[in-house]
Amino acid sequence: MTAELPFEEDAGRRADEPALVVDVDGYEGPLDLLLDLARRQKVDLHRISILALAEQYLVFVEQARALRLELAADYLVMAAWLAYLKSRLLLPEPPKGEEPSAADLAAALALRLRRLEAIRAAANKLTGRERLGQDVFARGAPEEIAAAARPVWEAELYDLLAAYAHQRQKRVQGHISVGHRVVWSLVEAREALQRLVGEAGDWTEIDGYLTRYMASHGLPPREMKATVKASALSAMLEMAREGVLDLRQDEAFAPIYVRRRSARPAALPFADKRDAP
Amino acid sequence: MTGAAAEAIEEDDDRSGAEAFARALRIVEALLFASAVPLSAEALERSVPAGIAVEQVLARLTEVYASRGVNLRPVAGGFAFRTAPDLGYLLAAEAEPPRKLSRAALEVLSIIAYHQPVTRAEIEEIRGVATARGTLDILLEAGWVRLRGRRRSPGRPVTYGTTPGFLDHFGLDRIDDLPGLDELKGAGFIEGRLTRDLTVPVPDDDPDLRDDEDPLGDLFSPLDDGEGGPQQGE
Amino acid sequence: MTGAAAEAIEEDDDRSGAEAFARALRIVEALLFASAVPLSAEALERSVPAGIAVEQVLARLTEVYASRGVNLRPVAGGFAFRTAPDLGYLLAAEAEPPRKLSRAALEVLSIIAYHQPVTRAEIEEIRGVATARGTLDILLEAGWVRLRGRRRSPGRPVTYGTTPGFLDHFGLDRIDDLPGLDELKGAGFIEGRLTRDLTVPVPDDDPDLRDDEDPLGDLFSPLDDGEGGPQQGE
Repeated sequence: MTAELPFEEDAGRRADEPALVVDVDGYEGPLDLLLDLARRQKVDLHRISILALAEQYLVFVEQARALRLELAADYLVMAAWLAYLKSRLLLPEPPKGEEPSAADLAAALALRLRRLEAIRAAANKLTGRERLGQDVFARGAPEEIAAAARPVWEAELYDLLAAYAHQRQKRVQGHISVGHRVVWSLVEAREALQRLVGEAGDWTEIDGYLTRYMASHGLPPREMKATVKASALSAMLEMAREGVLDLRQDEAFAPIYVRRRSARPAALPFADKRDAP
Repeated sequence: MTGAAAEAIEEDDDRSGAEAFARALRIVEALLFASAVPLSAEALERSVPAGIAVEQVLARLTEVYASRGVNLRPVAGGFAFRTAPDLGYLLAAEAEPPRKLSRAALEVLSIIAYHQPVTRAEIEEIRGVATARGTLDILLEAGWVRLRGRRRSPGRPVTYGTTPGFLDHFGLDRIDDLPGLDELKGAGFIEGRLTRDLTVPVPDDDPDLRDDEDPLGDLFSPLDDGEGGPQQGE
Repeated sequence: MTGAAAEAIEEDDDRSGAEAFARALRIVEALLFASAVPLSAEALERSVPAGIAVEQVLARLTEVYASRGVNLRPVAGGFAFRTAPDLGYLLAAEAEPPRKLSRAALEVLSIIAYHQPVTRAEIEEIRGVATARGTLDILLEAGWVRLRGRRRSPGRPVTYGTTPGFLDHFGLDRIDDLPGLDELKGAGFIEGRLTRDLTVPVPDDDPDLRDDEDPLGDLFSPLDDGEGGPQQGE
């Protein structure tokens, strides 16, 4: 599957690196990444295939995640939305409902890309101008002119706001007492998960398991909910990458299931549907 | 009065007119040379002898200086002497290096320039990404961007626009002189605010608040919320 | 070589020499214009085409500008453009240049703007330092701050607020166009994590006195303990 998608063309961006090493930091957000992928289709943005673009994006994100887990949330939100759009584009259109049609959504995305490209072209033209202090210069030793009657005191709104924000923040920070934060470390999360993997040969719902685990270890569940979820998710993703366990989530926000990795290779999140026709 | 006498008077008038014009040239030249920022024709007019059209003075000075090392240019709604662009390389060597703007800052600046008045949420809608902390701060500090007012919509978000300093820096006389405006128009991204959120309005740095910028106003105008895209509203 | 050929070469030399001189004129003109300090002939020499005597360039420029609104003059061991002496009246030699408001004054002003009506003690409570005598005077004198009334509390301290002149100077349409906490953060004025302790009030400069404000009235009323006291009703 992956081989079908021409990542060799990555060479355009960073020729000196192996094709699969993707530096997401080089992009200004998911729309920028999409625009770059779109340009590689080498067709006019008016005739871009949004379906192909969505597929390329999803593969890109998947590969980036396979290498490093810390993808910014913006990219994942876009990936989720594109996965949704892709499924809508592939399935037959339902009878006209309240939601906009898949074609409309695709057209709106194409328009956003064209708009971003247009404003970038404009930005390039702007910076190509002769700039003051760079290409042209003003009088180096200006003299005060009587004609311009100016107030005795001078202050800009910027200075006023900067002064206010600075001293307010400084003063408040002086009063902060940092509360003790209860943290469930990644190491602890890994331990818990390893035990789970030992027990569970079949799909187990992770939230329920964690709640039981916390209770059995006498940990306060309420205060630790966020840290437990965060650490468990990181640890799960890491272990999935190592091939220790499989993950499954049927749709966005649905419960996440884990099980010990079997011989058969499993799909990563977001890749569930890519083998669909 | 004899014909000869009338002629002599006319000649005198001519001469005194020419003298007044020459004096106006020197005055305007001195004022523009002394100032680091552009001066408007109206401001210059006040210092010029009565009856002299300051536009003619400016036209003559522009002509006189056209081939010189220093040129008179229309900038930011006024006039200013600036060194000739072809000598920039000599002067840049002496000057301190200009602050390099990040790609993100440039993009935000352009969106504000072409799209003003514009809110932070609108900037992020176009770029499809949150604006990093400090990006707007840099533009505000450089004096190119200012807080204009508030959009008359729920939450009354602050609107941003460009300053005369922005025009001065990029050598623009008016905001309509922004390069590439026609292309944006041609691409259909500038058509006023016809199609809700997918067009770039004609940029406008008129300091007067727009109809939809009047503060408190009516709090019940519809939310300008992008649909379809994965962007969260504010 | 025939005489005619030699003449032609000489003419060519002349022409290229004249071009180089013209270029040197432009370069020196631009350098002197853009420099913040007078430039010496030696400093200028480095930027001038080889074989051109910079003294001659300076002499010619001095001549060209002699009758103009701006003259080239030897100053402090170098050369600089200066306004012609007879036009000196255009320059504000006597007038004090506008002074930048101090950081402390800016802080006090911003607190008054956001927290008005506010007393001196409250300003000091927010800033955490005593306000230097004169800081408030400067703001009052600038016409940005006014005495509003008296807080109905022990000591009946004077309350301060902003004026229409304040809005005018800072280009605000209304006082609540001042950005709120989220907007200060969004524009990069506030960085890092926010704590719940940091709040920014919605500013309000309504000239009507608040419930806890009394009119300024008699500035010589005796201090009292808040309740009753020897205050006469109006």
